[in-house]
Amino acid sequence: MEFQTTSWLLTCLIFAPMAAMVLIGLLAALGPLLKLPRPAVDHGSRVLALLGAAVTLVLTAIVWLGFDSSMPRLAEMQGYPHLQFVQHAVWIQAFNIEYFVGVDGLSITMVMLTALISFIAVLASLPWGIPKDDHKHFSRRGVPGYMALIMLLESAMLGVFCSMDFFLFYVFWELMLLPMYFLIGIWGGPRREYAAIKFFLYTLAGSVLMLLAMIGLYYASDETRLIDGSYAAHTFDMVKLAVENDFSSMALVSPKLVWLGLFIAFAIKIPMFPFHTWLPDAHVEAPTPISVILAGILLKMGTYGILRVNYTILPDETIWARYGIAVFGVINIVYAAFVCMAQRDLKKLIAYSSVSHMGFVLLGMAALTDPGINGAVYQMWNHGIISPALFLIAGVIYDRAHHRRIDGFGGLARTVPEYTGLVGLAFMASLGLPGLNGFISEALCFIGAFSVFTVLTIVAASGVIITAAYYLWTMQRMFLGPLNEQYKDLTDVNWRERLTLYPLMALMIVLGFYPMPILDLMKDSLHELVAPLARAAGM
Amino acid sequence: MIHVGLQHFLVVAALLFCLGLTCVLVRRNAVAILIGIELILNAAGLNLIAFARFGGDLLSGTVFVVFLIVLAAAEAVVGLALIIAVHRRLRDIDLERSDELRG
Amino acid sequence: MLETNLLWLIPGLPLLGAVLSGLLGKPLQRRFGKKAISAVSVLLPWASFGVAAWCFIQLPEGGSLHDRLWTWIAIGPLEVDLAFAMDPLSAMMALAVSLVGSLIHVYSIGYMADDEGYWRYFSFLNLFMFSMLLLVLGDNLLLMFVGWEGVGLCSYLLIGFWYRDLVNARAGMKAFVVNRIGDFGFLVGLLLLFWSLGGEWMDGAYRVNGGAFSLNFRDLPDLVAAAADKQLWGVPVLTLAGIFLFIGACGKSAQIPLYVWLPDAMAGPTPVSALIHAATMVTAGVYMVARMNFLYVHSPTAMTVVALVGAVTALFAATIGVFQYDIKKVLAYSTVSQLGYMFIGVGVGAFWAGSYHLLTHAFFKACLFLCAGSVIMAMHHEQDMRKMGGLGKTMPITRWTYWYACVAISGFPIASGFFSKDEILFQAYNAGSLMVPGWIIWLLGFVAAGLTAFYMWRSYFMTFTGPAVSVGGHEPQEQRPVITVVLGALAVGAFAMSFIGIPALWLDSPPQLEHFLAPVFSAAEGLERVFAPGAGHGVEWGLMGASIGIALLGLAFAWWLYRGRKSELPARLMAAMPRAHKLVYNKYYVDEIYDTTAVRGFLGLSRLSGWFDSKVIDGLVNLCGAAARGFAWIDGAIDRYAVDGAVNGLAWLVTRAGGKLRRVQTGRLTTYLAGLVAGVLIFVILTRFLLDVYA
Amino acid sequence: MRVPLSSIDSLAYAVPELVVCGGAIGLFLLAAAARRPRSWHGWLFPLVSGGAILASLGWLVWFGLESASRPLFSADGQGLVIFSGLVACDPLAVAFRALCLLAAGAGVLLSVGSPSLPKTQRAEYHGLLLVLCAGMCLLASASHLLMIYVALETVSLCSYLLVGWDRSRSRSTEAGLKYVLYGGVASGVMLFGMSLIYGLFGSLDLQGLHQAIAGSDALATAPGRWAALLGFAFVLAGLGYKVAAVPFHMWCPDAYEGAPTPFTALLSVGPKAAGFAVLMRFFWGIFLDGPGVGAATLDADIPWPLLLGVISALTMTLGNLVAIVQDNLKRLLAYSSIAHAGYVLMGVVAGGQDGFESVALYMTVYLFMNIGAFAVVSAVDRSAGSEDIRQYSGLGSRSPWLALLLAIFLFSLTGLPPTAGFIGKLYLFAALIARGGTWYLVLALVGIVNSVISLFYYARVLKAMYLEQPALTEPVKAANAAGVLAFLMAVPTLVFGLFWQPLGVLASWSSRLLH
Repeated sequence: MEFQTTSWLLTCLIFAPMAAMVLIGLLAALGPLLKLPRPAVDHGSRVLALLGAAVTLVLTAIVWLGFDSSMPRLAEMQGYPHLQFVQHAVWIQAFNIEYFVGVDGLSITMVMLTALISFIAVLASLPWGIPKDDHKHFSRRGVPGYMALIMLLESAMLGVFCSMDFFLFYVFWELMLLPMYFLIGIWGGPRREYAAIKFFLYTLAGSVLMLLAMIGLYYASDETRLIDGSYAAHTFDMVKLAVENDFSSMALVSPKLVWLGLFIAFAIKIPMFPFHTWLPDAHVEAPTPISVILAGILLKMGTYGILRVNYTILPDETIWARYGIAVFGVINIVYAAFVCMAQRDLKKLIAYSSVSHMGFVLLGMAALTDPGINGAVYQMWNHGIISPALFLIAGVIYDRAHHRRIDGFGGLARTVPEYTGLVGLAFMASLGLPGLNGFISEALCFIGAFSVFTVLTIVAASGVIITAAYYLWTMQRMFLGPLNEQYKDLTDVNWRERLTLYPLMALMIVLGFYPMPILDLMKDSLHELVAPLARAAGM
Repeated sequence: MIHVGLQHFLVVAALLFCLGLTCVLVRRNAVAILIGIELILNAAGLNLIAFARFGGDLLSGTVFVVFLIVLAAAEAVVGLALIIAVHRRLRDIDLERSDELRG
Repeated sequence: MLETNLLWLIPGLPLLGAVLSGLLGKPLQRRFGKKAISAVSVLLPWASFGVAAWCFIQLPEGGSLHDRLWTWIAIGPLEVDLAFAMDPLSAMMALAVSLVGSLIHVYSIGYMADDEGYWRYFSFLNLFMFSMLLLVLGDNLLLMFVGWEGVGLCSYLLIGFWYRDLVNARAGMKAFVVNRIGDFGFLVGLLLLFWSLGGEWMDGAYRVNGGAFSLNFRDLPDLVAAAADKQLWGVPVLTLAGIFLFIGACGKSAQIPLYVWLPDAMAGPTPVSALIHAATMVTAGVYMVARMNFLYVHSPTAMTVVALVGAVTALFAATIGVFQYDIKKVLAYSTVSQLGYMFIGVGVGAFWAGSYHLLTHAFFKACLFLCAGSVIMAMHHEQDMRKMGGLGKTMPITRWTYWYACVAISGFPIASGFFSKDEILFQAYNAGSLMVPGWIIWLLGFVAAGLTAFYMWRSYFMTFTGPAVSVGGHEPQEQRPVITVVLGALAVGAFAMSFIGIPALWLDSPPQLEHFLAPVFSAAEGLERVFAPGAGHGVEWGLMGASIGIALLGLAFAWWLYRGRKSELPARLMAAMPRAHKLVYNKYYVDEIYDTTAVRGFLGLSRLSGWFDSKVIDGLVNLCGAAARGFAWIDGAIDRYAVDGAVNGLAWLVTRAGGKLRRVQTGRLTTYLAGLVAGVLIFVILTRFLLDVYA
Repeated sequence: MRVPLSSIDSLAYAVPELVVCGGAIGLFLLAAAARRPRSWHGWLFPLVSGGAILASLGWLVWFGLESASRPLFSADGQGLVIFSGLVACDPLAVAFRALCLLAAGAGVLLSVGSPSLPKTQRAEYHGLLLVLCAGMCLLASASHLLMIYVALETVSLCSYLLVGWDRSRSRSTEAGLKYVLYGGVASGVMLFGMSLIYGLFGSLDLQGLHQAIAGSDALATAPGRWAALLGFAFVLAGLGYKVAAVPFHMWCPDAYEGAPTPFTALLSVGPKAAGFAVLMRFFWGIFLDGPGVGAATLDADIPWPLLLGVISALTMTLGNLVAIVQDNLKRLLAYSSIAHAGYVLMGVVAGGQDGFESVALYMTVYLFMNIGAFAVVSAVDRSAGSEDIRQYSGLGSRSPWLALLLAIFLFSLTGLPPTAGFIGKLYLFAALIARGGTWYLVLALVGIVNSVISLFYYARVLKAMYLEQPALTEPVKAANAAGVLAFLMAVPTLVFGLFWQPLGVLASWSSRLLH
């Protein structure tokens, strides 16, 4: 099928960070030969990483401006979101694998998020403002390797969001694993090895399931033609899988099994209730910028994958399973919120709040309604703005106090008023205070879900109480009350932290009162995505 | 006089094979094991020649046996060479004692 | 409906003030002193009052003003604008809020004069003005909800303003969380409303019968009417929606069972108590119910609930008020009780009366609080009335304004409080649409009125009469004009409000306010009453007399017991019935009960789930591992590989397995050969077996 | 239609064997000439053997291209009949001979300047290496029981000697001794099985056996069945021993650990590849009746794929589990190579075009990554003198490049994209899943679980290299033959991970015979 736009833009976008990584590698390799001092190499790699992220950001902006959200979808792509900036070529003839990238309303929001958060993460990785004598600080250890890995990670993430060929998707998906493993494992906290390997194993377990399911779908797919016109017995092309194939009567495996395999693979990333225990460990051990990326982007891949793969390729099974999704979503919301109350470590609390907030996404998407799915994806976006801010905040206090025990502080509002204000704003956004962005997505999820899962939604709505409780309690224990003398000369946020925090804070407020720029991007595509399912579900 | 048929040969070969196998399994002396191997090989050879003689094409079976004998000899040579090498080191060829490599 | 582009200024100007003093306040204050802050943050609310007044003048007869900024949320059928609307009701509210608010800003200049958090205080206060006006002027339910939560946030911030004292911080958190419970109700009500509005899902899009879905207050009445017969779980969905929304109102307006936060909220600075916890924010619930009148008229059940809760709260809080000694606590409980009256009003379908009481209460209660504040300042932040007395001589203005406010609240015909309260009581008696006879509601309110008169005058006598006390060696002094002027202004306001509510009984035209608000409450005209309009004058006169009588009775009692603080009677009375006194004095132990049940249970549950997560869920992964670990422990072999190499119990299991399996590789050739032969034999036997299976 | 050729004409198709044998003879003569070790021996002998191997590789490439372009093999893909059917001449033979020779070449390169090889008798070492090559080539193309036996023995004999080559290390000789005795028994058992088969079906030629079995009534009687079973079981034992499949694997870890590292690298790939070639030929040559089913007549009785599947599952599981608890990296890799044999067996089980395609492809990929890993190991060995995992702690900082290379190989062995190892696994699983039966899916699941388990010990090495503080700080020199080889192997490991089109084409071409 033909697509409106064909361009190299996305390819450049995806591989720009990788180019930066290569340059950093060269610098690291040539540094010793050219007798460059180590600081020079470190600074060089930092600059290169910043450039890479910045270029990506700019390219993303170009894509954003060029994206036509109101473009009518193609006739033959029944019920599939329209793609733009497509680049489509045969990659491996032998296995009918294509290099097929493009963005629709769903992808582009995630791409924008990725570019933004990655840039902020790189900013947050600068040692600027960290006391000079603190050589153990992650931003001073093995800088070239660190920056190179972050760049690789960014490329992989962008690739996942852009690729429309299942195999390509899988390759990028797996590619994320390695840098993450090393970033947590090398630059992480005291129990980094445990956390890293736990993360590694969980995710790998998920992705091998995905691999099996993917191959199963491949062999169940009908014959078709590759983009170059050559004959292909089967295909990995997700659009074709979604549009031209009906897997409801699969010979090889029960499609429900395939669906479950895919779902579990994605649910581990979200992370969904029984599979979530890797997240707190990973977050607590990971250095701040990595937590930022982890919470800001990686978690979204799970839900993105479900929408992109399960929803489009196996609609019937999705309808079959939607109550299950909703139930697990509600469990995530309420259960994780309760767990938050019990946390002593600030980062762990934020990690669990992430679990809780991703539950809204599940609930919203399970409803198969316009407000629901828009709420879900907008919640992905918002959580991608808020939770990085929260982790940056946790990083600020950790850099100063070298611990994160909530009870270990007290009355900080007196010494660090600006920081307190930022924390307050982020907390309020996260607990869904109307007027900030979090509220809109949560409200949309509720509105969308209520008509389908009335009771479940009411239960989920009770989550707002618990959320408020644990955030305010944390606020009170850390910032209010008599000052803990131990911290009477704590320094307030420095310019690097301002640079990383204020943009996010601004977005929280602006997108609270003027969310349409984002919603407009995605709502048409999402309608195309969900309408056929809703029709089939008889709604 | 009794007529010696295929079965007789096969039975003998089978016995040889079992003997060889037992020897291989129970003895700890490397040379003994080497002998056991020879027994097994010869059992196979006996089989082949017998089958060749009573049915099947005579040629291939016989040729096989010829090769067999040669290779058996070669194997024995190599085996003995290594046994000597070990013996030089351990002054003993009890295989129970050479278990440095394990686990 | 008249389009304008001014309305956004009414909340906008205070927001500007909040942002300015919030971002630049600290340097400004350091550089130019507190004058600069006052200049910004006090003038802007006045300006917004000016705009509100201007718009009020522009307001077309029986119509409304509308000001649309931009599309806020537009998903499929859901079209929500960021827009403001001013109809009579919101005009009344906006004027009251901005006027009283501005006055209290002025008062605050004096009250907060020596607090280094000056800029922070005013930024919060302006932010509150913004949220409150947003709540009032918001064109649709969602926007109203934004304001609704916004005022909650500001009250949290301001209650905990002196955050270094953990008590204040706790009070703030309590207020926010309890409000959050209400908000949960509000949210569910919202969802029910959305769901009920007579549409269904087609192609995943919510198609409303008759055009796009709308949440704004102009279209809602018709949509609600269309959904009147819709049911959920066998209950009319409008009833459910009404009740859930009312739960929200209970949270915000401190009604049973969610009133507990309000008395604690007195921890905040007194002007805050006056503005947020007496005059404006706490009345948001009443405003919401009045605003949604078209919903409630469809559901007698919901209205009954509202009216009953209001009446019971009015009485309950009044009884508590009787035995309080902290002057602010007294006022707090009287606020709760007065809010009960307002809910009686809106509950029995006399929406205008409820709104009217809201208005009058805003003035006299603000006045009372500010007087209390001035007293407290004079007493150097002493709030216990037992340590006061005789202040009347040295603080005349405070005294007489307080006196007049007491007159107003206890309902004597020379003040506005009388007209509003009396209208409410009559309408309660007159209500025919409820599921309980109206006179029950009336009775509760009537008794409460007596108690109100009693404890208000009690506080007056205890504070201002009797022997003069001295603080720190010298007599308490009257406050600066910046404060006294405000007190006067509010007293005047409390008086002036009388004229818009003089009942038809006295002069043959209906009260001006009723007439003014009529277009908003048109839905209520259908409600049946005991008396036809114009009839029942006799009863009305009678009730009026009765309430004046009971007010006098309350006054007399207070006079008898507390005048000049000479009498020993109170002490003896208390001694006579210690149990009852203890019970009431401790506010019926409601806080304690909540603490032991709800709060404890909640925390326990959270601890449980925390344990569950770390032990069980993670344990499931570790389970096999745990077994393996135990096994390893038993045979005393601590496998160091698992410790360093692998993760979790699965790893343990796997590693143990590896550890066991490796032993097969004994390093002895015999074993290997045995393995080989065994392998062959097993293979043969297995195959043989399979042959039998297959054949 | 099959075209028989006279033995003389046949020689034209056995160039590699001839070349390597010639090289071997030359080397032995040189050995006779050069008694005392000289410095130039260090590079001369590797040059000769390497030259011979390269020459034969070159011929294979040429021949492959030729046969691909001209219809050298007849249309029905049965191939030419050379040496009166003793050895097959078909794409499979070409491909696998090339694999074996590649592995041998790597072995030669590794042996340059390796301390684990004695200075003396270098010529003999390389000569034997070449003979081994000849044996492997023959094994890869053998299509006749006699040839299988002879080739297998040749390979084994050379392997015994080379494993026990370093007489200065007791481990080496011990390994050699164990290997020779174990191998002797295994081949003896196999030979006995062959004799039984010969007796039952009266033929030694696989092709002949195929028809003979089809038409034979030997299986009608119970003794006949038993005999046939025993025969095939014994043969399986022999072949299983060659590919180190459980339970015939036990020689493998000891031999690998004991052998000089350069030879271990070769041993872990070359003979294995040849073994798989002959395994496929034997089973799918005799019992071929379309993919996934048993023999022409036995299929009703013996579910070969299932039995092989069981062996495959056992092999990978045991290999992975025991590998976890290894401290010696060489031994760890030995077990991992057992596990990989298990993976490859999945391809054999799947059978059919795509099955054999996956086997060929996986063996190629495996060659790159495994030899690469061994190259790094021997590089570390050269400077540290030990393969203990502790030597690897902090390698990431001590010599980043070696560490990076090893990381790449380990990821590839785990089967993560974008490395070639992932492609190999993909093909194997794809072949299995394409069969669709429950057995195959279960086996695929076992494979999946195993590849997760394998992460445990590969990650242990990664952890040691990157997450642990270096126990010792002196850097490891990568600038030697081993380092070069590691680099050479890393390139295809990555390139084929991203673009394996040529590999796929080659694989599908090489497995054409067994359509």
